[in-house]
Amino acid sequence: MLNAIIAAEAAGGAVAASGWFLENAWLVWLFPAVSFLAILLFGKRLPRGGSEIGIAAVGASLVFGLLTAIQWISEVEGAGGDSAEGEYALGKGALAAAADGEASGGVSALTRSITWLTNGAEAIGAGIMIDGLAVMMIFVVTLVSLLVHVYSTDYVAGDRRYTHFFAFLSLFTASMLFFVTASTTLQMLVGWELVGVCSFALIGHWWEEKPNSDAALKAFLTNRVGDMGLIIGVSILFFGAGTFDVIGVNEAALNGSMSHTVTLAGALCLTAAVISKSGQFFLHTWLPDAMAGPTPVSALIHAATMVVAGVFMVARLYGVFFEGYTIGGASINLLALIGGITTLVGATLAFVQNDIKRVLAYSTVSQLGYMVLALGVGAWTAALFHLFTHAFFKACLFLGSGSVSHAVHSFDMKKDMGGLRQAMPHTYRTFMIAAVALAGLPILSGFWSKDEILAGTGGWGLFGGTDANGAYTAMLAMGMITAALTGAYMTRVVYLTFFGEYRGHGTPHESGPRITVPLWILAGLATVAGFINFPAGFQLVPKSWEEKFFHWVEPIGVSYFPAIKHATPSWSLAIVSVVVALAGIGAAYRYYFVRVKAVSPTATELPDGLTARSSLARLGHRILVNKYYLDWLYTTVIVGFVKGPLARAAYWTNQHVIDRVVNEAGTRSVQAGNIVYHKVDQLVVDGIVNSTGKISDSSGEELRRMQTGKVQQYAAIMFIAATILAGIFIIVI
Amino acid sequence: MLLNEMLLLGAVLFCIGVYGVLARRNGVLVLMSIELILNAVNINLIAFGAFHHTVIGQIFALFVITVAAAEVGIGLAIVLLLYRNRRSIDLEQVDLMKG
Amino acid sequence: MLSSVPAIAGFVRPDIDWHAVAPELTLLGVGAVVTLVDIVLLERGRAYTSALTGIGLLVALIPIVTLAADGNTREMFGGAFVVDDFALILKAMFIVVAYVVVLLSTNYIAEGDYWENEYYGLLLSAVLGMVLMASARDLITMFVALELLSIPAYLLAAWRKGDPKSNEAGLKYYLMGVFASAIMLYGMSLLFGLAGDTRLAAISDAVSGGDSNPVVILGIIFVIVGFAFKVSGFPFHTWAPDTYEGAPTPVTAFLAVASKAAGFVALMQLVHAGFPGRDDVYQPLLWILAVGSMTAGNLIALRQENIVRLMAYSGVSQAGFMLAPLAVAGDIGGEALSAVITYVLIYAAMNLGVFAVIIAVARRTASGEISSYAGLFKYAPGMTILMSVFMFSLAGIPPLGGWFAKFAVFRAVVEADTGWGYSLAAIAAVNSVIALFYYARVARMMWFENAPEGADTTSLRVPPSLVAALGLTGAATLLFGIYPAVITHFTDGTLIALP
Amino acid sequence: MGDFLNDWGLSIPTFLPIIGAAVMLLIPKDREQLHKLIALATTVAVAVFGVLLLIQFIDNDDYGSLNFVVDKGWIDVIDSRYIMGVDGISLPLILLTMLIVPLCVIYSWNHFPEPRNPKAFLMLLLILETGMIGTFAAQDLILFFVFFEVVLLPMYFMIGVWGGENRRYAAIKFFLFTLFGSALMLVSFLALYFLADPVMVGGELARTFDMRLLPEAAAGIAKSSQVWVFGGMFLGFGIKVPMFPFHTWLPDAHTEAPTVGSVILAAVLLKLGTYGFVRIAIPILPEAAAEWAPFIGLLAVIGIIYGALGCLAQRDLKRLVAFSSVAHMGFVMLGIATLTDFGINAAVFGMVAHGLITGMLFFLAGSVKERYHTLDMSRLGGLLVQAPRMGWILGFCAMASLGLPGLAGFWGEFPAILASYNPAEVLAEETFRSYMVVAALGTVLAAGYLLWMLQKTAFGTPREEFANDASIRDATASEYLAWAPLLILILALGVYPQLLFGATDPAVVNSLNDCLDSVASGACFDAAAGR
Amino acid sequence: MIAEHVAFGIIAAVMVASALRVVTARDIVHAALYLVIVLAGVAALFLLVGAEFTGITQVLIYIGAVIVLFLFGIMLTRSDFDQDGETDHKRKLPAILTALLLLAVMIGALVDRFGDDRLDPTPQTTAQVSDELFSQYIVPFEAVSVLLLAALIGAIVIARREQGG
Repeated sequence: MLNAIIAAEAAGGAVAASGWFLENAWLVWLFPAVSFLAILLFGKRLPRGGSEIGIAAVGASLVFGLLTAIQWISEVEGAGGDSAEGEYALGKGALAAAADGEASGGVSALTRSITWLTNGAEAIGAGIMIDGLAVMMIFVVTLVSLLVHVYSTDYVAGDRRYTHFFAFLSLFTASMLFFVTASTTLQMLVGWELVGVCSFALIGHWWEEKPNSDAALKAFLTNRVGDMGLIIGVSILFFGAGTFDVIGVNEAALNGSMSHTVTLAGALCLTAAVISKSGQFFLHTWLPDAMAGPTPVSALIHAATMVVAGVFMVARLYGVFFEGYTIGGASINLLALIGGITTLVGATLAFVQNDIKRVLAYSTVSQLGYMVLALGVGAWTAALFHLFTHAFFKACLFLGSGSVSHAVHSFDMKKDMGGLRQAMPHTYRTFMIAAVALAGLPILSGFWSKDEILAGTGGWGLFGGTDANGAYTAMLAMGMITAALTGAYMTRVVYLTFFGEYRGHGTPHESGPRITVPLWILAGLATVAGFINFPAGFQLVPKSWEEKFFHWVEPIGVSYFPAIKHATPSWSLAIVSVVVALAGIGAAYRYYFVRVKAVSPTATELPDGLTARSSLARLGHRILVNKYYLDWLYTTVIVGFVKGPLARAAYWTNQHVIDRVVNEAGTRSVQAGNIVYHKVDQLVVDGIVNSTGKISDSSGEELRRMQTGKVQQYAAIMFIAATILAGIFIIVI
Repeated sequence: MLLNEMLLLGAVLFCIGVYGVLARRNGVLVLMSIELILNAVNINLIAFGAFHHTVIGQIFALFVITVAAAEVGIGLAIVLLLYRNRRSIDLEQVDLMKG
Repeated sequence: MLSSVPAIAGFVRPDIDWHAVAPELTLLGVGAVVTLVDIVLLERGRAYTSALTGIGLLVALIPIVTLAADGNTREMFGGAFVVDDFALILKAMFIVVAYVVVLLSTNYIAEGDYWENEYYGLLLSAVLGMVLMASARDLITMFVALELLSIPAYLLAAWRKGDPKSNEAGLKYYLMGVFASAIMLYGMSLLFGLAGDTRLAAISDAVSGGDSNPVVILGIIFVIVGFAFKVSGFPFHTWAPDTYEGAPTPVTAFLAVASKAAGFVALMQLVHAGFPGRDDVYQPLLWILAVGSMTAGNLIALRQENIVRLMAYSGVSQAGFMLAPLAVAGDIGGEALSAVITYVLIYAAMNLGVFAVIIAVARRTASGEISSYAGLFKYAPGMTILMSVFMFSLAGIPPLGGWFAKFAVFRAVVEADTGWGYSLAAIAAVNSVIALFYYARVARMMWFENAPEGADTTSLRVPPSLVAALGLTGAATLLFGIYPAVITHFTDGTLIALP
Repeated sequence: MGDFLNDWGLSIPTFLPIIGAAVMLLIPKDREQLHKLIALATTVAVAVFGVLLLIQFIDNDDYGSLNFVVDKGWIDVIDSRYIMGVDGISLPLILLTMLIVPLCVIYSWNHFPEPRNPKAFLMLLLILETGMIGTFAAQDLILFFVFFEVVLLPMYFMIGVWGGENRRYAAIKFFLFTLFGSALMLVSFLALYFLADPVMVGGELARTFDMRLLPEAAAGIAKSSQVWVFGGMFLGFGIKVPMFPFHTWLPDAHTEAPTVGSVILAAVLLKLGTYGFVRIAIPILPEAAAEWAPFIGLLAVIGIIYGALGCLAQRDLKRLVAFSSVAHMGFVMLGIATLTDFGINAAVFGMVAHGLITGMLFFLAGSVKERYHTLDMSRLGGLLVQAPRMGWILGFCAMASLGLPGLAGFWGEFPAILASYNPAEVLAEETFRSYMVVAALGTVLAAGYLLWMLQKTAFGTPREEFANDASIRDATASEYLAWAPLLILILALGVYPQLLFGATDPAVVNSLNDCLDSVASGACFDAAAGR
Repeated sequence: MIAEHVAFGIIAAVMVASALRVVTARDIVHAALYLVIVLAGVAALFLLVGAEFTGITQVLIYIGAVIVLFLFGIMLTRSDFDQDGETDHKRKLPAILTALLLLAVMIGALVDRFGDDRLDPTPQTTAQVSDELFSQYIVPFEAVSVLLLAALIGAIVIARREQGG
């Protein structure tokens, strides 16, 4: 098998990367894969139930991933990085050269593959494709996975399926790493489905209760619908490009050897996959339900890693999407539209959830929408940067919520939480950091990535911010509104969880170090992760610190990546977005921290009357009486309306229309199955068969009557038959 | 003499015989009807023998006569056997086995 | 004295090839010996007659073997009596079948209360008729041979004199047989009238006019109908179920196999030597008979409760299969013969086997109901396996012999490459499926059902002669299926072609 | 060793089981242990032979053409010969057979279904093995036909004697359906024999049933005749597959058959039909195949959806698995219908994968039935609680069955779907692309019913009636022993599909190339054309 | 020539009439006697067309033996029960139709083919018959002798009462 390794070919004129860790990056998924088997086989007999194997394996992967990253960075920095950097530093027209199709000394991905199967006398490979994107993903996945592993040793301690839990964590990690290092679309398909299965298994971890297994089924089936798109898309691209290789497919899309129609068809099919896997509108409903799984799982799979698989795939096959949707043609494309809608829908729905994890789930939907939106408008790096930062703060939030629920044995914010600030200081602090990061306030990581996306829409014509791949003003607006809503719903969560007075039972205690340490690590990362990609021309830091992420991750000057334009960062946009976010926070703050708290420390909503009375008839009166005009505006109009009718309507639509459609699809299939089976199969198809038998049988009975037992009737038959035969033959012949 | 005179007589006898075997219930009467049929055949054979002027017709007829005699013999034996067991030779009642 | 001179001069002493008629003569001798033994020893002969008959039959095989080794085609009386490969293989078959029937009869006849020594004598004369039939190429010889094999059979069918059913069987068989011979004779008289000769070759010349001559058609149809009765083809099969059911079972086996085979022998000779030029008449006729037989036989068999009646209808259906190649004989020549003979040979093995099992089982259950086979697997596994082998062989399931029989038929009708042929193949295919239903029903009874309450389920004891018969037929059924070359070696279409 | 294998390598394992059965026939029924041992020894010996063959095969490194060819006279008068041989297409199926049968023996070791009688049961199993191996190895149509039919009887008895409630009906239905198809198939074979040009055999011109020569010899048959001949084969093979609408025997047969019977039925018998298409119908009659392909494809996708919908309506676990076979074989047939090397490779892979996976599922169903005495899914539940390992294995198999990448099932489904995007040139792309979408939808439904099944049986808590049933225990040693090889193979083939594709691909490419050579009119298919 | 025709006409008319009586007569004995007339007519016809030997044989065997057999049979099977019993089926129509249809087919065929072909009534001598019989047809002749023997033995076995009980 070793001799089957096919040497990687340098793509385009770019320099091919090399290095031991890069070449052997398949080890990163091999460690956890082996760990999965080892845990299954020996886990139960080990003192810590197999978790030690998992932690060791993922740790090894992390180390390996880091080394790979270092090697990659040094490759990038070393190979023509200087000249490129010089150009980027100018901040505008950076990629003019690349746009001309000139491969200006970029570093192309390292690929290694073996023959996986031969079909039609053609070898189809499998292997690794290591570049900045892969390295970044390896880092994110292994890191979050490791932290979740550690966290879980406490969180699920004593669970009857402790060992299995870790086994599947390992399998998931392996699958995800396999997915992100895949060199062919076929492999991506494999990894894609494998993570889905792990998700299924982990969502349904507590399968004794039917809702959990229902949620697991729903997640899997919804994803399967998208997978259908992936399967078809991969097929189309295979025949379009003649290969499964990611590089080959991208090249074919970019150099026009694959027709635009085919490319578009492929992109559309893949988009379906993205919609289901990355929880985009209208197949997002499985994601909140998936919160039925253990919280660490939610953090790892449904926040940081698996759900971004769709985003990753778009990024990986960006050539296809870029050409297919003619991103940069400035017309609104499907990807951007879906992202935009999703981000709004998710943020709106996050308002009405009482389950802390469901808030976070909708928040994830919303943030994933951001990323897809970014990809849709051509802000490739921004999307991945947001993926990067989001992984940390969202994982932190989830783990934090887990820590809370660990203490109060519930996820219901209204019934069982409140005032946990004192009881759980570490959780509180880390949660706050992450929440602020999510809300996108400077200088935390969310700010940098969100801002970059907003700039990438190119819709901000004021004081810079142009020169993107077109002016997607609508996307910008959506992003802005979401920014406000994000701030607002996170404020609500924070209030309901940590402020006011405790509404639950018992006395909550802070979790142990195996929970808090990962929280702090993630909070730390949530704080600093943004620094890795200071915008160009940021001025406040040395130039060489600017755009490191972009530089390391985005493939530049290689034949398999489109020449995208990069937006110029804009101070004004950054300031406006912060203001918007603050406005959202402020509104929610007024509502909860001031008015709700004023009702009672244990209150979670204003009494019904207050909002109920906010009718037009009393408007004037209220304005006069209520000096807090802005307060009214904030609380009633913005928070009240958004949180009330709008979010409720959205939620109603969500539950009764979209989710219903999803569920109906299931029940209708079963009904169709029943009809087909009972009516068609048993009655018609089988009926025909059985009635043929019956007809033979009864015609046999009729013929049998001929056999009367009377010899002279026999004789008559004989004579008549002979006569008639003779007569007919004489006449006919 | 016309060949057809003989042949048509044979045909008529044959058919009368056929009627007989179908319409008669008595076993012995049926056997008699059979003799009519066989004689019709013999008429044919002899007529054709004369027509072709060959003795083969006669020889064939002789064989038929001989065999017919044997058949009548055993036919009657079987009818007798039947009679002995059932006290009747009504063929209509011989229908123990059917279907 | 003087007047007798021209007569004497006209008499030419027939040139008789004694070797050629040796099998017939041997049988004649055996018959004589058996009859003598009966006359001399009377009751004491009981112990010997069966064995003597069996040995005699085997002895009769010797001249057949020598004739086969000799290899020449022998013709006598201007082609009226022919000993060729076709005749030899069939003669051998008749004798072997008769031998097995003797094995089947030994205990049945000896232990029954209807012991008559003459049984074997009659059996032998019927065999003589069959053996004669295989060589007959002349209407008179065929007629006599037919009667020679039929008349003892009428009597044997009624052999259980005290049993009304047996009487009835004999009566029905006799009456229907006589009617059929009457029709056949009328047809023969017409054919003779057309040709002025009784030899098939001469008839062939006379009828092959090609014009639509009603007398020719009438003659051909009546003659074929006469033999269709013998092979129990629909709608001339009506006697078969009743006769089979009422007759002593070994006799039934004899009728179902040997007598039917003799009918086919005659049909083959007629079709190939008698009317080769009139395939416009006999092909459609046989097509109708074939299709009618296989379909009606199968459908009625579905409703049968008695195993022997089932076998009768199965026999009707099988006859349809055997008729099928003849229905395309004009297109494929000797291949049709090959197919029919192959089928007949294999059919003989498996059908005799079935009757052997029926006899063996009836010794215990004293019943012919299919339901009496319930649970047989529990107390007579060997018998069950054998019966299943025979049944599924009849259904044509490889690797049991029946498949090759069916295969030969399919091959023949497909080879014709005509619409008639293909339609026949398709109908035969469907029928082979229907047939499975009732064969499998017997298997189902034996294997899947439990023996009725209170039934004697101690293991079954089978007398040695039956064991021999079962072994012989079982082995043949398997061998024919696995290595059909043992049959095709003898039935090659190029070897046995009739003129 | 090589020479010995070349001469006897196929005949011995084919007939060894029969010999074993014959030996068992002679041993009294009550010596059960001895019977079991003989059966095991025979089947293991066959399996060892299989391994030897495999080694030699790898050594020969000639997957594309027939290895171990034996060509002896058999029925000379009809020019039918005893020709055996194995190439990359049949090798996996033969090995699968050789593997499954000993596993069945092991599995049955301690649980013979009522009315027990190990002697008869194991004898039938051995006869089955001969038939199955023979079918895959035969290279003469008549020999193929004989072996094809040999499997009928043992299976009939297995269902009829050891089956469930409705076994009589199921057994006869199975038998009648298959026989109906094979009778017409035989007619087709004969038509082929007579219509094809005579070829040189041993120096003289003769008609032939030789599958190796027929593709060339049959090239001259008029297309209209080809279409009819293909029709007969289509019925014969299609019923065995079974394709919609001939599938109705399958759920009944599977449901009623004893566990081992179901396993063999699913793992091997169904493959006889699809193998027939791949080995006989398409290479010999490519033009007719092209005419039939859209129709076959249509039935295949109907089967996929129909089978899935049928599954969704089931309450009985075994019946569900049975219906899922209809869907899975639909994928196999879709692959075949594309008439491309991709599709046919996928089909062969699908056959093996389905054999392993569905075989396993039937094993599991059998074990569940043994423990719970019911397969009604509304009464089951909590298998993971009571028998966690079995539950996990069930989950694993369900995942494999729904075509999860990384497990064997995927490599049957995905390439079939892939191939239908780009069928052979002679076929209409639009038609097959629409089939592709429907087939892809089938994968979703497959996930639906399998997970639903999993949820009903494995998840949740046990019902009260079973909650304290001590007899419900986890998998036993003999079960593990029987299952482990299958599970390992499911995984191994899934992870490294080249194990199988490496063998099948050269053979598939060869057989398609051959027909390319023989049909100059361009009616033949070139998968690479679209790429 | 005319004489022949007349003779034939008379004989044929008598035969047909008698034959009809054979199949319609109520009394079995009457039927047997009518049968004698038919058989005698057949013999006469044989003589008429020159088949002397056969004609004589016809008389000997049929009238001499067969009819006697019939009469024995009638006497042996006559019972009180049968005296009152019907000799015919009630519904005769199917039988009549069958016979008429058959007749139509036969006549149609015969008239079509043999139109006005003439017979050659030249007598054939017994010597000619025997020459042919004992040369060309020796095998069936021998066979028929076996047949007669078998029939004889068989008929006796069947017809005799159970021996010993």
